[in-house]
Amino acid sequence: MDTLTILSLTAPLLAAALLWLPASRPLGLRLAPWAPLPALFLALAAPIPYEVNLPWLLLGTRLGLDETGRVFLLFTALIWLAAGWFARAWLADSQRRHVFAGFFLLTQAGNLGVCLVLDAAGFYAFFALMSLAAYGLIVHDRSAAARRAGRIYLVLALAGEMLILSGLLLVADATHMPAAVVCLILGFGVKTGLPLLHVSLPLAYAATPIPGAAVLAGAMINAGLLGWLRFLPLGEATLPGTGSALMLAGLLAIFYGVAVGLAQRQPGALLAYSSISQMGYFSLALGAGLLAPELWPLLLSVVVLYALHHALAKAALFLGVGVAERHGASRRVLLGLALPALALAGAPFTSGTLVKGGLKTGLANLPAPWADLLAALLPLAALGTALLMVRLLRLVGRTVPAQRPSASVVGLLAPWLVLLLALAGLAWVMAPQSLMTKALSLSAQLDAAWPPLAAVALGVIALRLRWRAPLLPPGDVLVPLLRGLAYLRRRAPALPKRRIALPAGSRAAAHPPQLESQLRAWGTAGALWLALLAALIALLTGMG
Amino acid sequence: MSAALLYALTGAALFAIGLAGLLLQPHLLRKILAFNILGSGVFLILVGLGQRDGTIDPVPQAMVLTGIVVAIAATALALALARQLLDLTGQMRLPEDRSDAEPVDD
Amino acid sequence: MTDFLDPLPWLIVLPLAWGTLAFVLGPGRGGRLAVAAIALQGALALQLAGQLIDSGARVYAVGGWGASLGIDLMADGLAVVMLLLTQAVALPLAVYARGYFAASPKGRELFWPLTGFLLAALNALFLSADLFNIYVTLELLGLAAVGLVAIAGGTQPVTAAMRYLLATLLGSGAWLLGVALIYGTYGSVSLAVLTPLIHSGAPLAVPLAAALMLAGLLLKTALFPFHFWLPPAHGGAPAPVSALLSALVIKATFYLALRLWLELFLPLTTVAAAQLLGALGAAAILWGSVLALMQSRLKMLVAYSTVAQVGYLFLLFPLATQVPPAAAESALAGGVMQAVAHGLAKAAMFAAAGSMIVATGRDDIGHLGGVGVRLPLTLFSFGLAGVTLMGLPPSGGFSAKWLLLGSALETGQWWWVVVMIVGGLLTAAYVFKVLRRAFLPRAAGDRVARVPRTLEFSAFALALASILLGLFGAPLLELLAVGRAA
Amino acid sequence: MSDPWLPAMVVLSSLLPGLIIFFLAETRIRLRTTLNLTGALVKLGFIGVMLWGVQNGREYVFRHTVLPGIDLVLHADALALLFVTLSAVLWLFTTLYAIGYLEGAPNRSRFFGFFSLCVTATVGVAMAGNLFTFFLFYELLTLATYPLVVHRGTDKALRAGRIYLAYTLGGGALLLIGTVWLYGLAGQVDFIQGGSLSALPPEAAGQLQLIFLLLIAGLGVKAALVPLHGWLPMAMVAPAPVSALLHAVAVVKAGAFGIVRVVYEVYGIEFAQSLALLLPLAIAASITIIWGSLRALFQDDLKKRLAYSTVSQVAYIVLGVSLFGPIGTIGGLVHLVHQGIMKITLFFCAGNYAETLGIHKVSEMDGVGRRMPWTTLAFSLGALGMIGVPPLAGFASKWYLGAGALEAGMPWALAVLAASSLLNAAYFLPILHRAWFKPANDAWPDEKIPQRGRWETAPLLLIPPLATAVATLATGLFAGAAFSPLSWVELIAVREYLAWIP
Amino acid sequence: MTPALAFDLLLIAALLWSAARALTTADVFRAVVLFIVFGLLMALAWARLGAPDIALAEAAIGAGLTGALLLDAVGHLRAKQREPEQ
Amino acid sequence: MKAWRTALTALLCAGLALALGAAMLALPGFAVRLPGQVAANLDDSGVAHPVTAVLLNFRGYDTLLEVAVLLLALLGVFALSLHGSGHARPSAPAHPVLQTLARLLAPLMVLVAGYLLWIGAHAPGGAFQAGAVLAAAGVLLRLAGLLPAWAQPGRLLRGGLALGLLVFLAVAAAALAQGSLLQYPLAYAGPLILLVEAGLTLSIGLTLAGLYLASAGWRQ
Repeated sequence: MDTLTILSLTAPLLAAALLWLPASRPLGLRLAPWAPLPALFLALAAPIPYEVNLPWLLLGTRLGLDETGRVFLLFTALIWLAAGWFARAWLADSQRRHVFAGFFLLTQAGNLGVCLVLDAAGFYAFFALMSLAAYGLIVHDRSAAARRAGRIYLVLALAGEMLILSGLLLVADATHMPAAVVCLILGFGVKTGLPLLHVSLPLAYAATPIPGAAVLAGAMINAGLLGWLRFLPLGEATLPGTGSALMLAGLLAIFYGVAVGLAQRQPGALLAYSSISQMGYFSLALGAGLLAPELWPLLLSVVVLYALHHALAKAALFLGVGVAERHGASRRVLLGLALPALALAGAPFTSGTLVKGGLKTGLANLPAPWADLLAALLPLAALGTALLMVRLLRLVGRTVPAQRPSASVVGLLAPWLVLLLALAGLAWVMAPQSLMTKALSLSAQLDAAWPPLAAVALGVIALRLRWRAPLLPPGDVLVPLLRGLAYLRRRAPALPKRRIALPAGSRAAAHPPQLESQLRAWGTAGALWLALLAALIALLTGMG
Repeated sequence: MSAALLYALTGAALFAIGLAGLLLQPHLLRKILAFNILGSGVFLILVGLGQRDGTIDPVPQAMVLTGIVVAIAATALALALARQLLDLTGQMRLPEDRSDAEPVDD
Repeated sequence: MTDFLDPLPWLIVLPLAWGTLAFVLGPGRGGRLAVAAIALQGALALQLAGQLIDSGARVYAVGGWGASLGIDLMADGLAVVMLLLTQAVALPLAVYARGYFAASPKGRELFWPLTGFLLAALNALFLSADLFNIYVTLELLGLAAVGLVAIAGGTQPVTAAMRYLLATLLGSGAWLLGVALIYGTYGSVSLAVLTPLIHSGAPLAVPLAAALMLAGLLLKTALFPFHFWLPPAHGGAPAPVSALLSALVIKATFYLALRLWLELFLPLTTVAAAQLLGALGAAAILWGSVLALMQSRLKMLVAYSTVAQVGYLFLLFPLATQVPPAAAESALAGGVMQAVAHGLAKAAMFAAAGSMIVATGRDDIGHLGGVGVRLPLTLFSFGLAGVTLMGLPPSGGFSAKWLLLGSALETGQWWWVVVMIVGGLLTAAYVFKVLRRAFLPRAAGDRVARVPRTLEFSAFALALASILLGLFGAPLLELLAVGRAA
Repeated sequence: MSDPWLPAMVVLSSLLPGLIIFFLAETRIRLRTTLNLTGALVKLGFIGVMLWGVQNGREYVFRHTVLPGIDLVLHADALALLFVTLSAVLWLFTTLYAIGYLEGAPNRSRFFGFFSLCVTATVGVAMAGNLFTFFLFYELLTLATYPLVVHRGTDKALRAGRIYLAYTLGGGALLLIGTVWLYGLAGQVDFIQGGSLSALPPEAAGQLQLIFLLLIAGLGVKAALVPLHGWLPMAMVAPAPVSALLHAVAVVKAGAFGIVRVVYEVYGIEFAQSLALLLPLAIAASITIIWGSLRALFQDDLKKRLAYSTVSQVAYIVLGVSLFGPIGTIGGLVHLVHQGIMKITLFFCAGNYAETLGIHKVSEMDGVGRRMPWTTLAFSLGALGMIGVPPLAGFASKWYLGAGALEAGMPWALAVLAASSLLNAAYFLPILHRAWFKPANDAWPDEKIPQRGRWETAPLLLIPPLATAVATLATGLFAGAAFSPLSWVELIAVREYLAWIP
Repeated sequence: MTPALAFDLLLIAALLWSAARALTTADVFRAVVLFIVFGLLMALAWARLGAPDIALAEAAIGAGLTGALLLDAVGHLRAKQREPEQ
Repeated sequence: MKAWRTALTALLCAGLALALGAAMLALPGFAVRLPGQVAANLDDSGVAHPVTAVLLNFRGYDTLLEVAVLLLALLGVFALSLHGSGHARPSAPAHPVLQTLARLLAPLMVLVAGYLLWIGAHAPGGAFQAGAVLAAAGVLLRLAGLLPAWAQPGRLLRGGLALGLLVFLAVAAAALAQGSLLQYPLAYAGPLILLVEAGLTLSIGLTLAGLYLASAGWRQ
């Protein structure tokens, strides 16, 4: 198992290294898609829990899997596998596909590592590797939009890193717990798209090539979630204030994501807002866990499952969007897209029903006023999600087919299908029995059924009435913010250049030579000598 | 007060006169004269004070003999220098003591 | 026969003899004789030092009469340290001078006899324990030095020699007046006899004598503001002469001032007078350094550096006057170390400067470019000497500064600390002013010739010695303590 | 060979070659190179022996009395060996690099002579067994470095040299006063674990605080603590190997190392804490960290940006020292090594850009990653390490520094670290972006070494940065391994704190 | 006042006068002559102090030889001043 | 400035004279008396005249150095004459009367010098006075145009100039075997002093004359 663990982490790195040298580049490209296979195998085969100690690595690294880790590793590896496979076809005729592949593999190594690592420093290390390497994916196009997205992503990611680092250091000491929790929530929140920290997501998802976006949205976003799960004192400490705040933030994200998402035109951006919205559910759940630790054990299993569900669905959506982009939005493609869309919307018999039902149950026991509030709001949220999906399908449906469908259809479709299959089945396989029975109950199915239907209805009405959604730029609040900053920068005086200058000896002392020639005259020197003599006499005779 | 002490007092006065001359007179020849007068004053003090109790003291006398020889040696060297200076500059004064003295920068 | 081989009298007889013989041999001759004789003197000084370490300070009655009828010589630690310094500086300089005058013959005719007398005067002065005898050695020293300044001829050196002669004569005159007063008061000129007689209630003539003698010595030591004669004299003479004068001659009068202050007139010394001397020293440090920084001629720069370095010597007075004995000893050690280190370093610096001037054919800091390439060893020597002057470790100058700083801090006289530090930085400024130019490539139109190997190596030996002094200074201080009440 | 001589041999192994090299003719390239490399390898050999010995509890002390009560002491303890090893290893690489860099340049004998002297001084600083010895080598370092700074002889270089001297000699003077004062107060102050001053009577506290101020101010000049850092960015006019030496191996390190010695082995960390000296030191370090980073942001000149980065990074060491507790100590000390490795990589690379393509400014670096991938890779590793990206060396430092700050009860220092890391990213990442992601301009400013064959530049210019870049990765990645800098530092920290933990 | 004392006082007055005049008189030649006079007076003073050796030496060296040297120098000076532009 | 300087100098000089006078008038009795010691040791000195005893025996070391000073001064004068602008112009022919007088006086003066040297052991006189007379003879001859100027003394002359000092040094050093520098063996003290004085007389005479003659070298 040790070997396999190490292999899971080193396989992408080795493949990336092969890409560095021109000579071994073709081999690296060929192997690149399959780099997550060891990790996938590990996720399936590893005994739970298990641990590998590597004291010489970094600051003493512990690798291993627990139940949560296994699920995360499973879907992460799966998504990376699919995306890698997809990418091979997607970028087949790109000159810089090896560059993309390189960053792809580095990011992958980081992401897989995050799932596998158990100690704080190691987690941080892999998380940073993932975050930074992803920059290469985002700016792959080298377009202005991509660079802008990359820059904003990087700024936020780095700020997040620092918060995470601080949080990880702080969390070791109980006295700093509140500060640690805040740091961690905000730090990982950059990745999970907490409101206001979410601004980079739409830009990045829209700018990144489809396979990259798929892993960003599917796999990496959940790494932030995993960070929360690993390091927040969930189920241990009661932090009502922080918990409530996090829940509020979650609610805000859920609705805000939907609202702004509806005002998007790019599928990538829309999906990003969908992610922001979906991640709001996690915030809600974790906030609940902080508010009421006794609820956490149940919530944990739901959250893990939800993560699996959302990750696969989102990745599948992205791949689907990609397929549509390349091969036109044929009816079959739209049908394929509808599956994850429905799943996200929580339609009956999808994994969505499973996890949303579980979540509702988990949150039902919250103290007032949360229980009532959520009971009222969550259905609305489901409706919002469904609306968003309808809007997505509409946007994709209008996609003009690419001029030259060069990439092999199979190369794009096969990975997508794999993901669709996994989405359809995996959550059910992994779900605990109780959740499953509950989700399959009639009431749950009915509950789940109405929002998609209502959304479709609304969609049709909107289409008929030619409602035009207002347009909001991706990144929403970021736009005015950046304008303000640019204004300030123009206005702010440049830092004054400091000049270091020693007083030039010659200038400062222009007079010495004159005085010196005075001293040289016997008359002066003699008078001075006599004065010294007098002084000495006075001082030595004790008159002084 | 013994005669010797009287001469010693004279020596003090001569010393002061010589000193003033050495310091104030710009002309080198006069400086050399002044130095000799100053020296004579010291010699008088040496012998005068040494014999202030009236006894003849050969030790300061011998010292003064030595001193006189040293003085002529110094005088000769000084004169040689002064003459050389005269030949080189046309004046028997140090540059800083000349009426047309300019700031010396060496 | 053991008396015959006693190193002490030979240290005086030998240089007198070879100086006279060199004169007899004829103009410009006697260099080889001088080198051999100085080497012998060095051996004698070392032997004497060994005797002192073994059996303590010595008193030597010339003619067998003894004080106070006869003249006593005295060799204590301080005297022997100065003797060692003298021979240690003179030997490489003699080697240097042979090469220098071969390359630049102006003034070589009478260099050797004058040097012989100069060294005899120094050795005699350091060993003398008789005030009148010291007067004679002072005159011998002064005339020899003046003669050396003038040997190259020319307006500037002759003017400098004249000025120097007048200053030194006034100084000796004041000294002799002091001696007369002392003899008139006590009836003796022997230090050994006088020291127990002088106490704080001494008649007016004694402090008067002390003031006169000290003032005379300060004039001869070129302590600010009486440095007026020094830069032209030291800057204008041929390089080996400048080196001898800066390294040794002014040290001799400083040595005497120290002797008077710490021994003969100790009961009369006051803190105020010491502070006055220290203040003059401080002024010398600052003034000399600033002027050195402003010079455009290399040797004038080095000469002004001497003005500044003399100042450090006089900081010893306030640091050793009416303070706890340990602090005073430390200050004395520092002052003497400074004298020795400066002697070696300044000799090296003048020698190196002389080589550079010979090589470039002009005495101009602005035209030193290329020296670093052509004369690396010379430049290195200059740099090492500069290190000592700056008081940077590991050098004798540093040890000196350390000791002086230590006693300044210990006695709470922080103002001298400030002066020393500022002086060190200013020193760095002018030393690097030279080094910087010498590092530059040669300018078009300048020439940098090679110089004889002996020039380079003798300067280097001196510079190296000034550095090694810092690492191996302990025996010197051990020697210095001989004959001083613990 | 008996034990006391080993430390002396380490010093001599670069001193002697250096002195010989001075007087070699320009054209004796082979002999010079041989001497240089032999010296470096011999030194490493001696160090290896001592590393083994110290690990097994032995101590190597060379003592020579200079003046009564003042000894020259070379003492190879664990802390000394940390710095010695760093210097010796980096010296080897820098020498290799310099040989390639200066190929065909004038005055090489002088250059390598002073280069060797510089390293001699550094190992002396490292092994100094008391303040006197430390000061001695500290000043020697100043002197040996000056000719290297002005090596090019341009007006700018001379100006930089002047400023360098003014700062460092001034600092040296302060250090001297402090040292002499301390000797007067406490006698010979040997560096011993846990310090020795706590035995002084309590009335001396005021004086000791003042002395501390003097010492730190003196050392802070070389360590480039704000506001004493002005010389460092100026000095970047020196040739690249010299910059590498200044920033990574010798000068700034000597200052920082001195602060380490003063705090731990003169005052003793506990005593320093009780005199309330650590907090001001931490504040000074923090200001330096932030200010250096801020200034770096606005530099277009690559080496200047790196120089300001050094200002900031070296203060990390000081910050670590001022954190009361073993973890902070570990952070500070290990950064001494890590910063050296990373910064030397960066300067090597900057030199490569300048030498190969004539690139001196950040704005000229567009697309250089494709032209010089290996150099840029090395640069990237160095830069990312500086930011503190795991698993590179800088990460381990920052992790311990942060934890140390918390342990010392100074959580605000954590904020400083975070802010500084962000600033580091802000001035390094744009460089990486330009190098890797921007298309190249039509022509390089001054392409000196055309691309031929497999090498993007001269091999001797390429190998050292790659080696140090690998080291950057390895020291971070395998920080937990035995004999990694971190483990060695942990050994030191244990000994420092054991000295006063009853 | 004894005759001896009177002589001494007279001699002292003459010494002081000649010394002062030698240093203040405008003409260099006269100054030198006055100095020679001063030297001879000094010889007398030495005799009065019971120092015939010094008296002899002063007369021969102090007044005689020094005088000759000084006169020679004055002659040189005058010659130089007569041919200023040569 | 200048007037101020002058006034200050004069004032301080006067003050110094007054201080010196005051100090002399306030002197107590001697602590040590040397005349008695000189008298007591006169018999061992080898001469009968106390001043000569002090000069050549008790404080003979001073005299040794003093002779060196004298020679040194001449060296200095030589050094200058070497680089003098002095183009030795032929001296103007002296008055015949002066020449005759000089021819007559010179041998007489040599005789006087010999006498002074001899008498120095018992009465006032001695090497310095004798040397001075010799020198005076030289000056006289020079004035009469009977001696050439010395720009460059020849080897013989150099030997003569150095003779006194060398003899003195040799005697002083030889005395080291007796136990101390200049410690004359009791029996030979008189002859040795005479030997030294003879050498000195010659050298002092030559030197003093040289001081004049060398200077005159670049006179017309």
